[in-house]
Amino acid sequence: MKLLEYQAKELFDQYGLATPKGVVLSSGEGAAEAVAAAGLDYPVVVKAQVQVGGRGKAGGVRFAQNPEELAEIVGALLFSSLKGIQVRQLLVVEKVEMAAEWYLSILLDRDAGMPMVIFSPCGGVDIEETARENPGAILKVPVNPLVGVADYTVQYLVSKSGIGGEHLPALKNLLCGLYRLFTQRDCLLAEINPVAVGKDGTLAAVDGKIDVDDSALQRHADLLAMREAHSEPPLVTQARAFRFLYIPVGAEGRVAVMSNGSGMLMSMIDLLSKKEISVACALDLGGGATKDRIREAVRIVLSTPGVDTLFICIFGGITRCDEVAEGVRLALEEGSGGSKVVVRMEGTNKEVGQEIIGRTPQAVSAGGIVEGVRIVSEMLSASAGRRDAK
Amino acid sequence: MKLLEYQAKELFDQYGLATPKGVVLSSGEGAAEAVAAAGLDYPVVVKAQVQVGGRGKAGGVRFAQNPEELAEIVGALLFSSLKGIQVRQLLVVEKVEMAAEWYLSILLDRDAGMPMVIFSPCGGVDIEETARENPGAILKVPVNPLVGVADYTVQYLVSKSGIGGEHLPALKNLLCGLYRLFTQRDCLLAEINPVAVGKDGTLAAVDGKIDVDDSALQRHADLLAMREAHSEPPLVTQARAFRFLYIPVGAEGRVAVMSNGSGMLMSMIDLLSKKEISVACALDLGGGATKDRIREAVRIVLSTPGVDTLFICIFGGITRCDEVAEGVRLALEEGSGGSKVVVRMEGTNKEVGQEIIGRTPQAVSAGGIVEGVRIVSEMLSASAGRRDAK
Amino acid sequence: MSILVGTQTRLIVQGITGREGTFHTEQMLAYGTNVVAGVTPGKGGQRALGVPVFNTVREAVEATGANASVLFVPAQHLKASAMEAIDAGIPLIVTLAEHTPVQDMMLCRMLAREKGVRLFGPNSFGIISPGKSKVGFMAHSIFTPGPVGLMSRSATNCYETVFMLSQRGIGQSTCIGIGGDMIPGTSFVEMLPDFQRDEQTEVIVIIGEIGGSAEERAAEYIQAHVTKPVVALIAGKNAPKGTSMGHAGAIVAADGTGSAQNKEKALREAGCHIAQSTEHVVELVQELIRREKH
Amino acid sequence: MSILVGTQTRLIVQGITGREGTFHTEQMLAYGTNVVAGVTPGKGGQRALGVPVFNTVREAVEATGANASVLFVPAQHLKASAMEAIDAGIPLIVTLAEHTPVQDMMLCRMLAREKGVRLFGPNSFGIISPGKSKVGFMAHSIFTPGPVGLMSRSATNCYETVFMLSQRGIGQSTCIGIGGDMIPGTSFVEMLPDFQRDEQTEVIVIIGEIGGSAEERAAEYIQAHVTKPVVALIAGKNAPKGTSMGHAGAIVAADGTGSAQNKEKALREAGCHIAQSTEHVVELVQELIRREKH
Repeated sequence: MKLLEYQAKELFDQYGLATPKGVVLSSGEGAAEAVAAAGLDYPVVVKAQVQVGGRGKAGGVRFAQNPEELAEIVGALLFSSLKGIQVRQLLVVEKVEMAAEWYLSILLDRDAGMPMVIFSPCGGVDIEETARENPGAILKVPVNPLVGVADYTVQYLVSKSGIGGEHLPALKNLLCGLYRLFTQRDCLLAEINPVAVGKDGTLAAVDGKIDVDDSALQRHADLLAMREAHSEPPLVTQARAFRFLYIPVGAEGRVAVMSNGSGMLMSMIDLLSKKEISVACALDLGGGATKDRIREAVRIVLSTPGVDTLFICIFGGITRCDEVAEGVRLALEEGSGGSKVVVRMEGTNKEVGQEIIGRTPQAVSAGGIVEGVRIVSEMLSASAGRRDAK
Repeated sequence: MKLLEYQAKELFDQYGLATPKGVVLSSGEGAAEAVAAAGLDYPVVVKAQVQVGGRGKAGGVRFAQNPEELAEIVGALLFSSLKGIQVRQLLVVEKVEMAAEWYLSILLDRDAGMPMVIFSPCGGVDIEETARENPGAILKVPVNPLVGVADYTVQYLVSKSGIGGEHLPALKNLLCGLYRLFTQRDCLLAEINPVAVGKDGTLAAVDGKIDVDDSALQRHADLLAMREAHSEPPLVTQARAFRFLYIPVGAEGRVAVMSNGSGMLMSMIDLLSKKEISVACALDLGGGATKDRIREAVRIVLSTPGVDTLFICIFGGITRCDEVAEGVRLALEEGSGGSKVVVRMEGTNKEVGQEIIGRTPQAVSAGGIVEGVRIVSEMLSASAGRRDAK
Repeated sequence: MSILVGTQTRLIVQGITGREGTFHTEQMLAYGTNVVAGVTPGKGGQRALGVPVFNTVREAVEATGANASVLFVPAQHLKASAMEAIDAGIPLIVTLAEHTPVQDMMLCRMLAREKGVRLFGPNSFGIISPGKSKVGFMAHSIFTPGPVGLMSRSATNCYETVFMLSQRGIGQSTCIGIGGDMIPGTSFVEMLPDFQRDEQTEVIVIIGEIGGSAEERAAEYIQAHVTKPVVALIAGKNAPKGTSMGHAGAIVAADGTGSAQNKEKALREAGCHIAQSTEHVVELVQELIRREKH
Repeated sequence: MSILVGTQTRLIVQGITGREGTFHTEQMLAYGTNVVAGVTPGKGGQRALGVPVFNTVREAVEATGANASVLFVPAQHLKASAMEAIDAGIPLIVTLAEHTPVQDMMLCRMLAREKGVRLFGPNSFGIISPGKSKVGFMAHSIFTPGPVGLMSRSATNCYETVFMLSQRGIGQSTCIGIGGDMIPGTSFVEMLPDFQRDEQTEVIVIIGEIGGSAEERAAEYIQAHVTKPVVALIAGKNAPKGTSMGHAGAIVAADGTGSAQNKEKALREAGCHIAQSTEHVVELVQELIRREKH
């Protein structure tokens, strides 16, 4: 789960990392008063709280010289849409004077199987360009989680980057705090960009991104609560309630795919793409799906606008075919507006499952994934033909 | 460094492990008053604070029913000698009612390279007999120091020993405390025997032994200070002041051996033993000995009562031969009562060293360890001959 | 032969008395897997499906000489259970649970490596040597003994491939569920030496997917050490781009690592046969085995 | 060949600017060891004995491609320095310091094993492949190239043996200071496969001593896997009994493990030639090599 900027900063605060003074607005009313109450001095920066790249260039970060400008910006930005995402909160902060901008993050490096610290003395909005054009300006150091951030880790960053030994204590403090946050809060990423370096050498987190491991959210009730503030497609939220993963794929498609693993979903999309069939969405059931869960899953994907064809591929070990079939039957019985479902399944209790599908209108069994793709393709042509014929 | 019982119990207290109420006496005066002030009820147990095995059987643990008996026992026991060690402190404790006696220890297992928990529901003075005769009654479990004591560790001890699941929380608490003590205080051993199991299931450490890694003492100032209370041969103390290890070997010997490693010392003793020459003491210089340190080392071993022959074997990498020789020369010059020193050395600056030995009276160079043993043997025969001639 | 699991396997089931644990222990027993013990804290002394149940893994190992363990425990308990098995000296541990916190597995993996333990999963179907032993919950009916050694990050793509292989009369030596999570206990490259050594295995199949560089590292090893033919499939060419991992994601993947293109290139250059679908995997394997025979 | 260190070794000296570090770096350079870098925090950018000095091991590795490190650092800093070298990806680390806290080494050893790093010492003279490279502070003048692979817990007993071997014209392939501490980074048994494989090594010498069971474990491996002749010496038969480790010591050693008698018995039963003194080691080796030649 990716946190919004202001949520990331709440965590920074918890772990003793300085952030610029600021206030969160989730209503247009009384913005100037809230800013005054928080003790902010103008000029202030108004930042739309949305998880999109290039937020600044899209107009999501603006400067207000006085309360009037602030009110105007808040009115324009709050509840507007930025790159398709609704802005539900604004973060207003004081403008920070920076002698330098650094980049600092900790990423879970899947290849090394341990956290990796990334540091650059050239932080700020152009960090990705720097990564491409001057990779030497970006340092990467693995951190052994059985040891943690050691003195030599910080010494290396300071020495190799050339920022000057006087920064060592402050950088160590910042990195150790960020590392504690990273490990204690099950992060996949904890990023500060830029780290503002004040003229007196103090460091502050001016902007940040935190990505928390979804699988670990259950043990962080406070982080789980932060999801309330996020804007996400309603079907994603609906699916999550059942621990399904709903993945929007393309707005144009008529076909949804469903499976009990992301690998098969990817294969289905790859095969349908080869036949130039656009996929609208994919749903990963995870393992151990019961008929009730399957019913919900079918209902959710078929409620995707524009979708009238569902291709299910279940090769079950932990999933039982009879439960899958029963779930499909139940969902279609409850009403699905004439949508078709192609079911390919293999595994425990396969024959029972196929028998159930066989007596379910609107549902068809396929003998394999390739056959399933062929049936889907024929269905689409046939219905297109019917449409043409009308 | 092995702690005295009362010192071990001080550490148990620090780590939240219950110990019987008690008081330490280091003077015969006012024993009864001290016991009363500590709030102890009679009968009490008076325990001599010496590091010897079989202390109880040697009369080092006695029971007093009233202040008069206490005064008598204190008078007899304090400053007496128990198995050759002077008793400098007594620990007086209340007698503890025990429903059962367990054994619990954590030992640094050199073979596994990690701590090992040893537990037995049959604790008490006969634990070593149990180990021989009924090894199944003693459980050994390694603890991964990267993980610590886990729930399953305690579950195993409870389940396998059959003490009953009701003891799990208390045993877990005890073991976790002992493990924290073990790791935070750099122990080689932390042992509680017996663990007193009260009728209400509470656990208390009735007696305990702690052995702290000498190499780690520098980082535990409070433990280092505990050494003051220990009775040890004065030459061991003198040697330690220079970070030498002085090892008493046999009271009868005339020969001392000195080397820059325990391996060679053992070889020297093995070879001399073969010639039926008794060794009085051995001194391990460690590495990097300078002439000043060698001088002190020679002085210390030659002050061992009865020793008049010193065999030094230095095969130096980090030790330089010229420094060794110069140290020997200085020590002998300062007066050594006619003692002889045989020096075998090899390594850096060997020739210079041999030249110095060559012009030092009372000192002889040997070409090898075997030659050195032969020279020592001849010296002893010759001086025995001279003695006989007189 | 086959690798990892076989007739010599003496298996513990951790979580044997749970719903999934019971169902799949029954399946494993029916398949002929030698399940020697189960572990459920608090249920020691009972029997489940005729198998003795112990409170702790250590007791189970002492009593039965078990040499492998499979974990049917919820994701949130996986770390404790895996550590227990590692500490008890089990040399082969198979984890299955989905949604395991990644940092939990990260630590388990390091502890396993320190002890020289082979830890598989999580989010895996397990390991099967068809006709000998299954350790996991795979739908074993589709597997048949034969010459193909297969490992896959995806269970479903593996099943699909195996199903078609078996339909065409091509069996498998051992199939390994590497697992779909970010940090698997064991990755492709660590299993290649075993497949290369295994006499039964004639063709190696790697089913990878986008993300990470497990396939790239396998390619390096294959180039240097593997003489057997390798067929590889990378799923996810047309998958929607995930939302990026802050700037850090872009910085780390600046060289293209993780993309299907990069993986296919690396594997192709290492001499692997690149398949475009599970069906294509089967065709390539069939061709290679036919060639072998002539 | 020789093992561990040789002409391919590119060595870092941690603590190069200290008194001992400087003295022994000079010795190592004079012996022909390829010392590529030194590390002393705060002295990066300087040169010591012509060798570039870095603030951190990672910088040194990046700049020089070093593949080994030797630590001339005080015992109390050994843990941090060894961990730094492990984390920086150095595959061979040699520690020398006496009086290293045992629990520090215990942790370093586990981290090294997790990374597949070979960690030696502490309380060791280092490793030398005579005529090629020395990593440590051994008195190298007594070593000569030849067919004896030697490893020793005691530096002094090793020197004595090597001195006599060389005097009789018998050189050494590689000599390893296992180190005298309770928990060495690497023990006998872990090096036996290397000596068995090494073409230069014709006879293996193990110099052990009382305490622990490193010799017993070596004996097990020798029995199963080593075909080359092995000569073993156990020092300490007549050493004074140490004061016991509480009851725990007696419990653990109830079966005689750790005694010279037990070790000699295990090694003898594994087919080793048991020597009674360093001189006897040399006689046995001489006899074995003579036999080999005929």
